[in-house]
Amino acid sequence: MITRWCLLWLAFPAWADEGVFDQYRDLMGDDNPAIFVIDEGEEFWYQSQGPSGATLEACDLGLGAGVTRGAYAQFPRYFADTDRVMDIETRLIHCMETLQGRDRTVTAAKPYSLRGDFGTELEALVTWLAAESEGVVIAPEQGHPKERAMYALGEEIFFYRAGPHDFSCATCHEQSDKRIRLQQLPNLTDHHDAADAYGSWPAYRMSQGLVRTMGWRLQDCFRQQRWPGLTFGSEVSIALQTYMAVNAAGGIMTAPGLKR
Amino acid sequence: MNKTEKGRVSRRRLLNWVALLSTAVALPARAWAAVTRPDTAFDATALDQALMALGETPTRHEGVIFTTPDIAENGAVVPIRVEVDQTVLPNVSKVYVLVEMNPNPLAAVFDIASGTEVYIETRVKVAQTGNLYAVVESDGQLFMASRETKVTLGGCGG
Amino acid sequence: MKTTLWKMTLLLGIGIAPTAVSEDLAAVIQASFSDRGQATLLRLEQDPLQQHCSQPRDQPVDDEIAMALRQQRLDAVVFPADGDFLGDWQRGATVAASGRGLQFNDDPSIANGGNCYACHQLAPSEVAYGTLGPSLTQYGLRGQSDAMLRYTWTKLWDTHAFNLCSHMPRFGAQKILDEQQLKDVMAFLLDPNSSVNQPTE
Amino acid sequence: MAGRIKIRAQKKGEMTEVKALMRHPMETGMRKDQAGESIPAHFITDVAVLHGDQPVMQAHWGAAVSANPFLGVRFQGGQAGDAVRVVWTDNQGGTGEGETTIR
Repeated sequence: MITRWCLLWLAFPAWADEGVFDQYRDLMGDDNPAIFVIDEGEEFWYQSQGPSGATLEACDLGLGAGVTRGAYAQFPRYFADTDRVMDIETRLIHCMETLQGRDRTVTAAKPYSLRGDFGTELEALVTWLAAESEGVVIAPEQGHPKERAMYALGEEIFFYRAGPHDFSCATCHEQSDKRIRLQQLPNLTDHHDAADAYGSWPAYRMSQGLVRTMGWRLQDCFRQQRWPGLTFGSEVSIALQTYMAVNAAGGIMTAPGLKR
Repeated sequence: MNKTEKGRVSRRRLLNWVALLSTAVALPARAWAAVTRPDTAFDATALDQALMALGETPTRHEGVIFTTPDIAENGAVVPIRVEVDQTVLPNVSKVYVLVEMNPNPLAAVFDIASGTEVYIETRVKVAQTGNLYAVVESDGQLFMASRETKVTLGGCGG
Repeated sequence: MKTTLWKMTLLLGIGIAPTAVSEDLAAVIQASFSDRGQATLLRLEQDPLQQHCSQPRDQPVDDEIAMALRQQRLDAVVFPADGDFLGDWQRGATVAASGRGLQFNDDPSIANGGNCYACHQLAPSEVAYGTLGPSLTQYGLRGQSDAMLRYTWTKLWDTHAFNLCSHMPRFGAQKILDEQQLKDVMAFLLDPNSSVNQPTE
Repeated sequence: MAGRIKIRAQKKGEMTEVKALMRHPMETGMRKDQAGESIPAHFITDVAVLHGDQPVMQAHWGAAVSANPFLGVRFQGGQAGDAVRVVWTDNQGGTGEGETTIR
């Protein structure tokens, strides 16, 4: 029996730990197709669009009009001009509306790619802006009472169990070193795990051939939680991003990542 | 570099690219004038059918060095590498990659210029757990290596 | 983490009272979602069990409430009408492997899966298993006594009867699986011929 | 969106190693979109790697090559500063081209 176990161990040493896909990832190398999407996003930023024929260059992402370097790493944050806490996706929709005169019912109608699509404008912009924060310390603003309220709300929602399966975010994401099937699960209540996970989105999803954003990741989590559809730019979406970003604060932005 | 400059660079890059493309459109046709696409093999829906379309049944040969992951995180993207040890298997002119369980097993064929190393890396779709084959043509004969790759199921949705 | 952060917030005197958030919580959640396919907003309304179990792991439910809840769950378990607990282990293996069902994009006319492998190791031949739950490989070694059958059935039907606030879904009580599927999963776990109970090699 | 290629060409001893990433959906024609409609087949059929004007590798691909394809090849010779090009055509008549110099 002991010999048998040893043989098993020799034959499949990687299966018992998190190195299960190391060989696969070594073969993949660091060639991440997200680099195309970064370029596309940059072009969208400088492209004149909408009734006003304006670019997004005057968009204030929190660090002043047109400042893109490091801006992603400080979202979600409070904006006085809208009197609300916004994630980067809703802020971009706001800029498209105010600067370019584009109707938000159109720009926000389909923020994320569906099956068979090959990327949306919003996905490209967010990917480029994340790349503009590569290597930057994650430092979401928490100075405004509304920002702190968003964190508190995010924490409540994180543990809220509902639906036919009784799932909450915490079901999969409040313990360390766990996996679902073979997929490692980050413990989002833990600083190091939260920093690694939050800092790696947006990410190129190999299974879909697309870059996906943090907003999309949340929508898809809720689908798998058997909840109804999460509304783009909703309180829950921004609150959970705030909860994750604050838990990740001090970590480094590495996005765009490369994921299963 | 401030943002406005960066934007200009980006637009200039785009223009360059468009100019390049227009001069290059004719290139592919010229480049593979000598090589016809093996349509019958590509259309085959079973492994033996595809191999038959390539000619004789390939012989296993240790000179074909085929690297695939034992277990793939995702069947949509499975990285593969084909190398040939030319000391034991010289004059390789073609490399075929086949995936046993795919609807059309033949995934790709590579024509290698003579007098160069055989080294190819790419990523293929693998529908389900099964064997992958690297078949090479050397002096008109076919040789191969095969490897099993397990394709795992994803997260919560199964 | 939650407690520490709250203490910090209260200490600094800049927080919003947690009760205020809680009162608004259900309304905020309702406003952030919309009906999609079979997944309607009704799913967001918590039953008492979900309400009491929406706490971090380090904040257990009050003992008295916990006892009452556990008893209530235990009393509500429905055992097989014909007294036969064991179905077909091979069909059970299929249920254990399928993760589909009840998502807004799932076709409700196709049977749900149990998605057991998402969290548990079962047949040693399946390497893609999760670790959120304990390994159930060789579960059949526990035998098929009446007590064992009833215990296992109850765990599948409503795990909270024994293990309050477990992360495992209530497969029977919430009608995720039907009676026959539950019997098949029982056989998958307990039948000596089942792939779960084969030696690891 | 199609057409783009990112290329690196690096001297490795006697050999030159070329790595290219192409922007392409590589649709098999067997998938359905969200509405249940078939997504038409759209994939790169022909790829060539050229050193100057000389093809060093030519390939025919099926739809089983992954989306946003990656290609790595090595060829004999090549000097720092030489041009390396990758070109492709797809089944819908689309083309792509990328160029770099050997480092």
